[in-house]
Amino acid sequence: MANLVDIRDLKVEVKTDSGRRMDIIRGVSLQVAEGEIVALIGESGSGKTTIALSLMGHTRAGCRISGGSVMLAGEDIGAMSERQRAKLRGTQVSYVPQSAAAAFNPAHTIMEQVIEVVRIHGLMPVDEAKKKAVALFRALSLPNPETIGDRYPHQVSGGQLQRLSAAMALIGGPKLVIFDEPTTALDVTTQIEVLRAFKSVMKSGGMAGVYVSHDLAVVAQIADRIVVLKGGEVLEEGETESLLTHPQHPYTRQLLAAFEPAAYVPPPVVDMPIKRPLLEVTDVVAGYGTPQANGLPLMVAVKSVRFSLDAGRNLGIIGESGCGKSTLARVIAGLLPPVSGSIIFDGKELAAHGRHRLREELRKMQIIFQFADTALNPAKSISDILGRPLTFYHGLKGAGREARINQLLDMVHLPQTVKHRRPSELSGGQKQRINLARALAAEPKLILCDEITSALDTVVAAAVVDLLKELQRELSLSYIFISHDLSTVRSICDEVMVMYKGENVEITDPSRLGGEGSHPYSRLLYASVPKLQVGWLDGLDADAEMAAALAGR
Amino acid sequence: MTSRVLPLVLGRIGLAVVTLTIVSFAVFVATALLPGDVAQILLGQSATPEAVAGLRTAMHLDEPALFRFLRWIAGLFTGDFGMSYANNMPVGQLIGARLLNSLKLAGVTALLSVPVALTLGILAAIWRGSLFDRLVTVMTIAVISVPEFMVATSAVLLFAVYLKWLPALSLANEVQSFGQLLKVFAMPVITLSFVISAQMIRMTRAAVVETLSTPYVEMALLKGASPARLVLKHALPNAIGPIANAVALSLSYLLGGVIIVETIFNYPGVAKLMVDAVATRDLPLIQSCAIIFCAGYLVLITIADVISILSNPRLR
Amino acid sequence: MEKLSRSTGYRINLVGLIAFAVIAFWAAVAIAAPWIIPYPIGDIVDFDYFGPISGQFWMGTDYLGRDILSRILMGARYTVGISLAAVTIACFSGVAIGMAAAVIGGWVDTVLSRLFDSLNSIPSKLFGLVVVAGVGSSIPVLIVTLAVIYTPGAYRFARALAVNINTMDFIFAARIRGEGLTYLIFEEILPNILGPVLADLGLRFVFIVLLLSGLSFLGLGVQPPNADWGALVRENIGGLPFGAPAVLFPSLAIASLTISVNLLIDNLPKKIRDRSA
Amino acid sequence: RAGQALAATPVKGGNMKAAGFSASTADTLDPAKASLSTDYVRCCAFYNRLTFIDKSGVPQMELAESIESADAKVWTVKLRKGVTFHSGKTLTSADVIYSLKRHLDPAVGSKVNALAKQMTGFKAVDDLTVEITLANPNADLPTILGMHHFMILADGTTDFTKANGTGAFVCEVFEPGVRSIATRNKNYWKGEGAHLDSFEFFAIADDTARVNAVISGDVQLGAAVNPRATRLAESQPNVKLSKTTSGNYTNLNMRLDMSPGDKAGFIEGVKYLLNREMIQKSALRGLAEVANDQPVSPANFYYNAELKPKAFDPDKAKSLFQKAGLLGQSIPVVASDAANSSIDMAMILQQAGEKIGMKFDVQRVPSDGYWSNYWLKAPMHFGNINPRPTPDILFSLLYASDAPWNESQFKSEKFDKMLHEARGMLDQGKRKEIYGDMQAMIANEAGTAIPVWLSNVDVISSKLQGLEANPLGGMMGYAFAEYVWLEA
Ligand SMILES: Nc1ncnc2c1ncn2[C@@H]1O[C@H](COP(=O)(O)OP(=O)(O)OP(=O)(O)O)[C@@H](O)[C@H]1O
Ligand SMILES: Nc1ncnc2c1ncn2[C@@H]1O[C@H](COP(=O)(O)OP(=O)(O)OP(=O)(O)O)[C@@H](O)[C@H]1O
Ligand SMILES: [Mg+2]
Ligand SMILES: [Mg+2]
Ligand code: NI
Repeated sequence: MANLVDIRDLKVEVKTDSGRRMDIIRGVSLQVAEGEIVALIGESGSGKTTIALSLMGHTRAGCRISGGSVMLAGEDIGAMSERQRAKLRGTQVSYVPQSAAAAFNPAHTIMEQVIEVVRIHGLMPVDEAKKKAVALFRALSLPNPETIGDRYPHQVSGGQLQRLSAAMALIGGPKLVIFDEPTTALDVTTQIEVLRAFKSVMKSGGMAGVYVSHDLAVVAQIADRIVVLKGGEVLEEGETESLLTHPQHPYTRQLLAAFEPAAYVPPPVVDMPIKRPLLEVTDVVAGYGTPQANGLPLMVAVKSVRFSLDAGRNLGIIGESGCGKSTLARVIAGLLPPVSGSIIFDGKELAAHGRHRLREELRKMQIIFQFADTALNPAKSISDILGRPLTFYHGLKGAGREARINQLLDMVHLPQTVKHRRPSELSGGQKQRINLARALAAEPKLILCDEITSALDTVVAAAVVDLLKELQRELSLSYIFISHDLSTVRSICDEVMVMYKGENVEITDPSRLGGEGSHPYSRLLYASVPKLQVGWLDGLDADAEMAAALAGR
Repeated sequence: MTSRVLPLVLGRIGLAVVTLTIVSFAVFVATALLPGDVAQILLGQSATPEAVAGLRTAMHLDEPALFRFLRWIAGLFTGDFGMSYANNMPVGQLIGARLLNSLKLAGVTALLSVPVALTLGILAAIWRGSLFDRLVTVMTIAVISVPEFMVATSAVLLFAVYLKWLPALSLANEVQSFGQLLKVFAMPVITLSFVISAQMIRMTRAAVVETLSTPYVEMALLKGASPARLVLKHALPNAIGPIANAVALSLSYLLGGVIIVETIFNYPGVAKLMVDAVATRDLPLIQSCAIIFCAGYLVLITIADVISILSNPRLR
Repeated sequence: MEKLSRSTGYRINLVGLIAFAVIAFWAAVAIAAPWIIPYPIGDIVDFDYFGPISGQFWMGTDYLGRDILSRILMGARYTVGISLAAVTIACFSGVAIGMAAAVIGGWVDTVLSRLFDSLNSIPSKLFGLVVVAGVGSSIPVLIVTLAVIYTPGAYRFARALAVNINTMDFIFAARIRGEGLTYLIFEEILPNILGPVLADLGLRFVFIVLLLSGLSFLGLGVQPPNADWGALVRENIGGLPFGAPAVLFPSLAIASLTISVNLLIDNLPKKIRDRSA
Repeated sequence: RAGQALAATPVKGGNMKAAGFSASTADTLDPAKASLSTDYVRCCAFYNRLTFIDKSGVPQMELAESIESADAKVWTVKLRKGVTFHSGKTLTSADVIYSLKRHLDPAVGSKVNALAKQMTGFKAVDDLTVEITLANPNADLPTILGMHHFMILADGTTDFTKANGTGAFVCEVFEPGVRSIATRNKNYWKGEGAHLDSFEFFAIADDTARVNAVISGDVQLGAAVNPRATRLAESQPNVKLSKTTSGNYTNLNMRLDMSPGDKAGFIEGVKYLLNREMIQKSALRGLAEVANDQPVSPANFYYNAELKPKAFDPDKAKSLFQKAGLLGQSIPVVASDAANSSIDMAMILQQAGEKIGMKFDVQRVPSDGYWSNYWLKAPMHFGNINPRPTPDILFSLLYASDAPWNESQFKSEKFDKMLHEARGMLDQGKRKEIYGDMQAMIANEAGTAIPVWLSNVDVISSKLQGLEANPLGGMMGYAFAEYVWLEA
């Protein structure tokens, strides 16, 4: 079989303001055969997205292909004119972006954007394209496939958008599809559906794929071959089965080892004489939109949630996409005043609105936003972003402040060089860690972590989790840990709260999650967590109970 | 869609009434602050104290100013703009024809300058950084930094005095055919277009360039879209809000700001009328003109806001 | 260029540098004018009006037979000084209030917006007349008047931009840190709207330069025999038919200044952030 | 050129367009309110006066057949027979009495209220004879009645949206601040009537634009052009300039009752410091004549030619200022575009002052409201006075102790007495002597410096014929429409 993709000794460099050049990809070679799916995994910031984009002859602003060649179906993409490349894009090779939400134009309907490739290249009549799109929607198990295309991007959920962007990539019938972390934003139950849809569409179309991910278990389900990257270089490459079972490179072993994190050991209670509730949330109801006649908002996102968290302990919150996890965090943080209910923090009832809370109260409770890129001011450098809470809460200035910033960057495993960058010059996972560092800078008692490890590879995620644990030991911190990643939740939380459609279905011990006594929905969630074994996904179909549970949703 | 737009427009109309009231009161106070009143000014050099007093009584100016103002406001609700102090004609009659003239001039100018400015702005954005882009930037600034009266006078000298292609004056009431319309409007329209286009060009370019750096434009690029398609189909619809606002602000200049063009081309419009009214302290006329300018401004701004809302599905 | 960039820590480009040089030149002229003018500005030095360029009068003479070079050099004081001051005040206050309105929202926003809309629709001639009648005329009054006339525009523009930024998560992050209004608008919002705001400031500067001459004819500010450049063009416009230098040179002066200001804004030096160090 | 025009034979027909220099909503067809040349042009076209002042300043009979008096106190006006208004009504004494009496009613807002007040009795002797009684004898009544404000209206006219007069043109369109259109009056009492078929009149406020409009052929006459704007016109073959020196002047007023005018020597110093020649040559491009600080123009019969203008003498001025104790002080001078060329004059004075260590602080104020806010009020300010036909009018308006526009607050019993004495005199020689002395008194004692007589320049198309100069003002004393014609 001829190689569809042949990357030889690819180098990508960035040019800094001072005119210095720096390689972010240092001589990567990579082949993809026709119909083959190759996974790129590796550390966050290792250059996965950069390589994926180079396959289309594209680099982000500030970057440049500085060496090597990228051959696609026997043609050198790097040597082509922009016009020639445009001809290939969408027809020969297409792209499913890392952030689907940002990749849709808010001003056009989804259908318009899905069939745009067809229009641009004049592949088929528009009516036919629409029919094909609907068929793809159906294949990707999207709800209301006939009409979903008439909606605008903001009118569908994040998980749906991710699938729609896959439809957008597939419609032109390309030979190669590049998926850049397509399931990162999805909860496990949705992830299963999407993975299945990808697999079947690609198989039936005989397409080749490059699948970028940090998640070994997902990759195991979908890829024929895995390429492991780190620091812009290929460390190891091999058939999925053999690589998972017989990893050669120490880093690969590390990645695999980090997959099954150590079970959580609660900190010794010796230095905590009395069990004192740090946070008590009572009957909180909150939502969005104008209040209705009954006093409730138009769209109620959180319905009567109640829990309490002791100092030095952690609460995990899980649930499907859109069930109100982030909303709850926003209510606690004082960003969204609840309709009713009370929040007692550190023994005092907090004002509903963050504006009315004291600076000390605000400092003691920090929130890390789910969307890492919108939570960082694009106009400021990382050192400004991290320095501000230091100055604001602790009055740090000058060298002291610099030293503390360096310390914080170390804590989240980032090099000190990122200090002078702006958020747009960081990879997805790097931004997430900056958010974490900013929260740590305040030296809080409670951190509300909304999906802080979702874009991280297992090694870094494990390190971050270790860091959180360590800090907890030292500073007797508490966390509320919102995540779709059950294994991470299990590794850090004392208790897990399962939410479903705005309601708290149960609060249990994480080890009992999915066990016999728990809520059926919790069991479904648990069962949907991918296993690190080839063929787990295909095996699911045989699992009658699971199939029934999924169909019933 | 209408569910969002209709209340918005209604709300805006309500606020517009409030704004109009503030403006007309402010204008009233401003006029009252100006030294001299209409009787004094009409008498000019012959304003002896008795003559002024006599004329004041005859014109009912001895009633309190506030009372006259309130009566004028009340009259407005019945569609009565009052009588001009300066020449005792109904204000409606004085304004009517001239407002129409102003609207004609504004309309023709808008028809010419808006498409040209948007095209230039968009092209500059597509080829940003290119020679064309720099040329457009320098030219637009150069063009607006030449005073309006100089542009107008140069145009007259060139086209009317030396080349004799066009009349030196724009006598609006002589327009009978399309050819004449072109001749009469050519120079004022060119002059005004020079003045108002710069802002539209610069803002269009800025807004389009801004949206060109968004991820969805990058995504469109990865779909194989041409540069023209990126700008027209992807960047432009998302830049319509700021562009509409810039266009509205520029066009609002065409009602009250065209005094120099009206003077040089002897075009009878409302800007000159307002200046006259201020000069004669003709309160009902000042008020009526101010209301018209303000209303025109509010209409344009509201249209711009509605357009930006309609162009953004998230706000619809 | 490279060297200059490295030593200043800013990346400088040639166009920006030239634009800056022109502005600096005019600023220097403005400061030094009284000492370098060849003739007193009010002196009628030549009975020929609209005189041509000559060894004696480098830029010819004006409608009264006064030396135009001297008048332009002196006029720089007014055009550069007053316009810069006014545009700075107008943009600073307009942009600051606009951002504040966007951040505070609610009725504060509504009231401010209505108020500025009203201010914007009061004819500037009427406004100027009231000012002269009410507070008299002086350079500070002139600056404030120009600023007030242009503040509503800057307000509207900045508010529209800030409203979009205000919905971003990083603003929420700053809010629940407990940050005050000043920090929010100047540190979080302003850097994100600075580009368009500066571009707008460039245009506004041009308008103010031109409006200045109009107001001096209302008796506001620059008093004869002094004149700003716009007024020089205006009083010598009679020389346009025969291309008198008296009308061309002030126009060129205006164009050189306004174009430079805008080019400088487009090509501002960028701070070099050492991302690889 | 004027000679050529006279020699040519008038051509009938044609439509003429003329541009004045200012129009506003205050434009009026009411002669009592007329204040600008544009109003005068319209009034002259639509109405007639009892008398008409010819190019040598002598009143000629127009609607009146004769105006006579034995004692200069009771005057008998005999009207022309068979004159009709545009409405068809015939002219009678009732119309004349109504038209004159209006000026006494404050509600009318007449500009000549002060002059009209001397007419205390009106009597219709018969249909065509009116008897006017004056409070005091005044030999100038026929000239006064030739002023533009004393146009004759039909009895009872109160509506001035259209003009109903006896004039050579009928008003077709009148839009204040925009334009007026006049067509020839076919029943004009002067027989042939006007040469033009119609005549459209509007205003172009910008001087350059007005000149350009004539050059490009859009209009045939551009009135009162600023001397700066004439250079282009001079070089064009199809246009010519029509120049009138009519007694219009811009003067510098220093109030005698306020500082610094009350300091002896100051006023005289300013009169010496005014560089009249430079004002004439530079500010006015030679379109002016040097004047001698008094208001009677050289064209007037009563002009005192002995009285020489004060020569420019900075040293003398300096010593005078020194004497007044004002040298080195800053003295505000108010100038405005409202008073023609006053800003240029102020700057010339300022410059001369600087050389001798005198600081004149020129304040340019808006033309808007200038006459009510600054004129007559500021201690040192500029005025602008339109031509008046007789010294008596000028003196009683401007220099008598009770004069309504006593610009410098000049008060002299002797002057008042002389004025009174001369007014009733029918002997012209004696009158001239008294008026001569009075002119000298003004030049030396009043606080008004009158540096030059301004010439009025109209730019006209070379096709326009029949335009002659007239002392009442430009455009043939504003009455050109009736007399000019367009060459084919
Ligand atoms: N404009 C830029 N300037 C400097 N460095 C950059 C720029 N853009 C990206 N980088 C760096 O290039 C490296 C590769 O980035 P890339 O986005 O390809 O990583 P990734 O493997 O996709 O990571 P993630 O899993 O976090 O998305 C990162 O270290 C990033 O910081
Ligand atoms: N600003 C908003 N206006 C209206 N509805 C909103 C808004 N933000 C969120 N919602 C809706 O509220 C519901 C709960 O949203 P929330 O962000 O809390 O979900 P989540 O549990 O965090 O989901 P995910 O795992 O996808 O982040 C969703 O249905 C969402 O569509
Ligand atoms: Mg990435
Ligand atoms: Mg969420
Ligand atoms: Ni994950």
